[in-house]
Amino acid sequence: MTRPKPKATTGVPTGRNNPSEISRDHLADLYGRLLTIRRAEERLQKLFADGEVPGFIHLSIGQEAVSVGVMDALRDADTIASTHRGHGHAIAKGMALEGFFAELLARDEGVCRGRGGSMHVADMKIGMLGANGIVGAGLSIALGSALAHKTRGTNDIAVAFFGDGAQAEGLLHECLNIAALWKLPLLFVCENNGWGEFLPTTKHLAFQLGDLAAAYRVPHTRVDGNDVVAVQAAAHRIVEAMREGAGPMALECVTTRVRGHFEGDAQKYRDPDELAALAALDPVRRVADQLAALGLGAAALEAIDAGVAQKVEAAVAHARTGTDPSFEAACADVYAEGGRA
Amino acid sequence: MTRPKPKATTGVPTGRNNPSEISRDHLADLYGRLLTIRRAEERLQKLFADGEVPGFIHLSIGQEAVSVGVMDALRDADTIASTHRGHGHAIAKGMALEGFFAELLARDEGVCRGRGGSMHVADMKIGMLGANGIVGAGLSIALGSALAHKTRGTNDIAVAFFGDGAQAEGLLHECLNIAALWKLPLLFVCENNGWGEFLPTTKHLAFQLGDLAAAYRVPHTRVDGNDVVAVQAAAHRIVEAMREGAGPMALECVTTRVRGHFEGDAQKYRDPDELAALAALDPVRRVADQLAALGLGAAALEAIDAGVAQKVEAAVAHARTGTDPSFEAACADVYAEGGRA
Amino acid sequence: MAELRYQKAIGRALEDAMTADPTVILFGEDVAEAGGSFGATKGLREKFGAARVFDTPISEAALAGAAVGAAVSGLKPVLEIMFMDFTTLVMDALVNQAAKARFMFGGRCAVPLVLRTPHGGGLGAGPQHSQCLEAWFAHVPGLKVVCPSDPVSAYGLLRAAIDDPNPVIFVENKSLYASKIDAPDELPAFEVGKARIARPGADVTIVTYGGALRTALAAADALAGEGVEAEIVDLLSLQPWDEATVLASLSRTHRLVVMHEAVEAFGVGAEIAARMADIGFDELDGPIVRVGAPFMPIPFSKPLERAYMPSVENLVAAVRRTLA
Amino acid sequence: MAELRYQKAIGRALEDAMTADPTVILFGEDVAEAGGSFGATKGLREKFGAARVFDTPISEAALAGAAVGAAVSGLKPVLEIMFMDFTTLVMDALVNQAAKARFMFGGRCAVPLVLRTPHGGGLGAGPQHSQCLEAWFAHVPGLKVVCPSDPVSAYGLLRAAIDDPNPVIFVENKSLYASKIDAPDELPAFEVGKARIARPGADVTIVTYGGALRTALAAADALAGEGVEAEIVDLLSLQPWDEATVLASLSRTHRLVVMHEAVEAFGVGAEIAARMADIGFDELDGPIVRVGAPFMPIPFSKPLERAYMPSVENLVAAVRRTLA
Ligand SMILES: Cc1ncc(C[n+]2csc(CCOP(=O)(O)OP(=O)(O)O)c2C)c(N)n1
Ligand SMILES: Cc1ncc(C[n+]2csc(CCOP(=O)(O)OP(=O)(O)O)c2C)c(N)n1
Ligand SMILES: [Mg+2]
Ligand SMILES: [Mg+2]
Repeated sequence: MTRPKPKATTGVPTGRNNPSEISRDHLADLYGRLLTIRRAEERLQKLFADGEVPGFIHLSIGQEAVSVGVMDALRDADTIASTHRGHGHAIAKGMALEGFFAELLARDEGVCRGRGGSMHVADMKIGMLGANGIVGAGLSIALGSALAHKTRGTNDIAVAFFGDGAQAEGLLHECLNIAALWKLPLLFVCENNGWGEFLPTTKHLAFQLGDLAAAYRVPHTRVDGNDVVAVQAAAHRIVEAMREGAGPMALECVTTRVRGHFEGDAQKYRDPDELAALAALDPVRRVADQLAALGLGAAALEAIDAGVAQKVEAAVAHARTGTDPSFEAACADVYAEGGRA
Repeated sequence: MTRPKPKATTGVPTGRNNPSEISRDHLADLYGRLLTIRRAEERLQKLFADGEVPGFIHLSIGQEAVSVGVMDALRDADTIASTHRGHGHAIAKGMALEGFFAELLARDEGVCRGRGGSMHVADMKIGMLGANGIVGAGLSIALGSALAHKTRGTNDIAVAFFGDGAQAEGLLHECLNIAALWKLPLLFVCENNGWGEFLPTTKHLAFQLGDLAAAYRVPHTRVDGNDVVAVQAAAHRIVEAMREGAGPMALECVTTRVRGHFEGDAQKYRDPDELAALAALDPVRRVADQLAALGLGAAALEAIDAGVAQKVEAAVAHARTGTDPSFEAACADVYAEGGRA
Repeated sequence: MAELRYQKAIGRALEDAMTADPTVILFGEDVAEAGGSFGATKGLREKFGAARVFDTPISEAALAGAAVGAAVSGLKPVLEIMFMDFTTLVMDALVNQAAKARFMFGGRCAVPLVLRTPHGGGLGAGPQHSQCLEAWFAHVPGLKVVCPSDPVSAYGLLRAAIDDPNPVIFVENKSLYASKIDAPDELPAFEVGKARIARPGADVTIVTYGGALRTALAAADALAGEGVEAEIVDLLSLQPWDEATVLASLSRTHRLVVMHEAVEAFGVGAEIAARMADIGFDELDGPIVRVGAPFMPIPFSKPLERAYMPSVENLVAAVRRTLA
Repeated sequence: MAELRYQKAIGRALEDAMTADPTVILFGEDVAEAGGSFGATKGLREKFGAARVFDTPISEAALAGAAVGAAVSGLKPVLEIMFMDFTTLVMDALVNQAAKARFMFGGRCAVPLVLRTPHGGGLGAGPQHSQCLEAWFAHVPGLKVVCPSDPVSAYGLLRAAIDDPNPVIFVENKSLYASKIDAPDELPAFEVGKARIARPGADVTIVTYGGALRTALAAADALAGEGVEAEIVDLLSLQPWDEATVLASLSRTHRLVVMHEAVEAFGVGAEIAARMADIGFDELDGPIVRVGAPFMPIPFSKPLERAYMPSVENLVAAVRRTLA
């Protein structure tokens, strides 16, 4: 009987967050995309507080670099399955802000015609297979999508996003095993923000993803998920290998949940010091600083921000003038028609 | 990105099958118990062929050393949750042959009054929480039983038996994680017979249990499951540690499925050489040979066998004279009565 | 007399049950430190300690199976599943294990577990956080299902459920959590399987349960304005359900409407209606009309959700139809 | 004309569908190399190759989720779940994902998947390998449920299910696998949602489906001997079900009995009965009587199982009761 030695926790790889790895234009582009998610969610925060968004919403503020970094390596035909915290994934995959805000405001012009809301934003045309209200469910949906890519003989890949808390669900194991067994083009992206609702994930989990993935020989990479350069670099390397048939891979992004589990969660259960430290880890600010260091002036940065803010405001305005969805149309959409799909 | 190196498959530890580790009396006792399961199942085989056993049955012939070896380390208050292939577990845990055969013959005198049959033999009084028709389900039942042991402050342990094929179920992951997280007295016993129904488990699994268990820091031991001395030695060591609070452990027993998935399965899909080699691996014959080498004469061995055969025949005779269960009594047992359990 | 909130009634029932019986344990996602998604379990961790009240990983299937294993090993587990929509993940443990263990093991064990779970719409929580799936469980021999309609019945039925030696699904309608009632200090006992007449009336019987009771009471008020006196039967228990009370009411009124928040088709109301169309046939002077949600997922948008939810108007129209 | 076995009809439907549409794939536990637990998929692996017909690990939840993911990514997956009792493990994928995706994503996708699964008792397979759980799925908006009653309907409905752009639960009654029928070489098309009159008769309507149809036909023969002519409606589809055909028959006979193998309480029959007690009320000249399994798990012992299974005698008694 051998008691396995606890492996040293893989530290967050450093040296990847070297902005010189990518061009300044690329970085500026990433910045714009990070900022789009950030400003969109900040706007949502306000709309929610003002009672314009029904239901409840889980913001990804502080986690934007995961969405932007991973999606930087994807193309439209690649598919992603997302989580309850899926705004960033949707926008980064290419969801238009108009349809996004219209959905959050429950308008007929929304991507889901106001029937899904925050937890179900989806757009099959851009390979966004849906945010999901069921923790872990996206794993198996992405598994099936990867199976479809492989069966159809494309070199598209599927990506399953999941939180660190979701790792306690049995589906993770089933999907890792099947993906490894069948060598499916499935990328497991864990957004490890340290929390599952109101409990640190140290109280959810007795394992590290890296150790688990190793059991199935699924290559695992752990990066600083608040460093978009590191995330995109890892994503590009991984996705390239996967397009060449490397089989499933795992990318763990260590990141920060800034706004609590859902809007309205004051996070009283968290250490105030930990909360205070979040600002220094901000993935958006970090890129702004990098761009400044690369010589992009304050005016240029502000112009990017202003452009984003304007697009966000336009989308909100558009959503607000939208119409209420029709109940009859909703009823008619429970089933697809026709004997041939 | 580091691609983990495939670990060499842990070979079956040898050197454990040294019968001198245990007394001759102990070995003879184990032999009697092995033989009891073997003869009982051989008898069942015939009863089944003769149409006396309804439904379908999964025999554990070739796997008896796992049941006998593990149960050698348990006491009545310890609990086990079993599988569809649970006859050996039940008998080894102490189920009387009378109630066992009466159940298989669907008699009111059966341990489940003829309502459960082969896949549901159970007896709470001896801590046998049930064979189970749902692959993997026993894992979580044992988890709960371990939780009960811990909550009640005993040092009893719970054992989950599961097949190698069952390892693809998500419950394995959930239970390993929770047991490790909560340090529950739960022993995971994998009966690795190389097959899940009609497919070798190499086509089911992309991992080895040892590697998986390591991820949760659950100590894992792999033994020759056809060597009862090795199994009982490992079980005693493990159970002793667990009674002292060591938390969950895993014991993988490499074994052989001799009679096919269920009775009637001709195993045409298996390599004839592999099938032919099974006899040499027989866990019962092996102990007989060891006892002979230790000086137990043929007559003594035969006496053990005769004693077992007689008990089996008596149990069958008893079962045959049993009565059909009452439908009214069955109806009345869907719910327990009383506001206080 | 003191004001009692539904959510507090749940907490008090748990507290009293745990005080009375040291084998009762409580677990689920965020029930301990956070006190539950709807605040019902606040303070219990502090009172009973981490060995009896604890948070869990997000592993619903294993937790439900563990509840079964704990129940056959001497404990009385109370498991919370955060939304009834997530019971999709625990069906095996409930249906193949908990419900059948006693029967299939020859009547030689009991499975005293309670699964608490909230159902119902109205919060804009969307299609995967609002479903009413109680009809599934009512179809499973071996399970019991209860659904209280106010704080007093919530307390009484939760005590009864925990005392029950069988697996009980305890369904909490989300819209009720904040509801209050004036309640005696000594709360009355309730029995699983017994309905009550929530409002007497001679002209039509309305059978309902859970959050829909309030809709039914409002409809009865509206109908009274038209001179129609509706008798309302609050089922409280769905499996077993109180056939005798429903039949007795029908025998007085000769008209029957069944109403619930769950989808109408293949819902709990179908069983009530079907049964009365058999044993109550001779009493019926008009069609049995059901009111439930339409056959569609629960939409996110507030106007859509409002249109989706069975309403006072729907119920009044149904009553008028059977009286016509 | 040639003899067609139910089990072969399933295989032929799969073969023809896969030939007609290269996006159809087939997977499940032991469906490929072994050809399926009941032999229905024999030869398909050889014909269509390992990329379209493949065996899987024992991971039902992931497989069902994967079917959803594959369906929204351009394939038409046909998944086999070995026994309907194991659908307890795939409820989330079916109910929260497959059933809702089209609706909750704004009608902008379809989920063309088929889940084939056998139900029913009579084999001594015991409480966890015999259940009829179709009522659960019929309660879920977004799912369709069909249950053929013979080889010809099995073929036609499986083709229709695979062609359907929605998730369809295709239920195979185990007792039918070995049944045969003389069938035309060109098998007729069937439509999801349409019932058929399996036997015309003027005195009472018996609504049934799946394996119970044979029991109903036998009961009709017995009743004919007493001078009672029963009309039998074979539902074929349970969701949607053919309300118009049932109502039309009831309007001719004025008596209704609903029969199925599933547990009576909260079963499919409850919906049929409840609906007819509403829209068919004026046509009814007697109580609506249901015949289904008693409220208990399915026992292992043959005599117990026989007593459990709804029988010709039960049905004849039910008909007599509504005619009394
Ligand atoms: C199956 C299921 N169980 C529980 C929940 C409730 N729930 C929503 S989010 C969440 C925590 C998820 O944690 P994690 O996966 O780390 O994601 P994060 O919220 O941190 O992004 C829980 C328990 C759910 N939606 N689905
Ligand atoms: C949840 C579930 N899925 C599938 C089955 C059908 N089934 C019964 S045994 C078995 C194979 C199990 O293999 P393994 O765990 O290795 O046990 P062994 O038969 O080898 O003892 C399968 C697939 C089942 N009973 N339950
Ligand atoms: Mg998290
Ligand atoms: Mg095996």
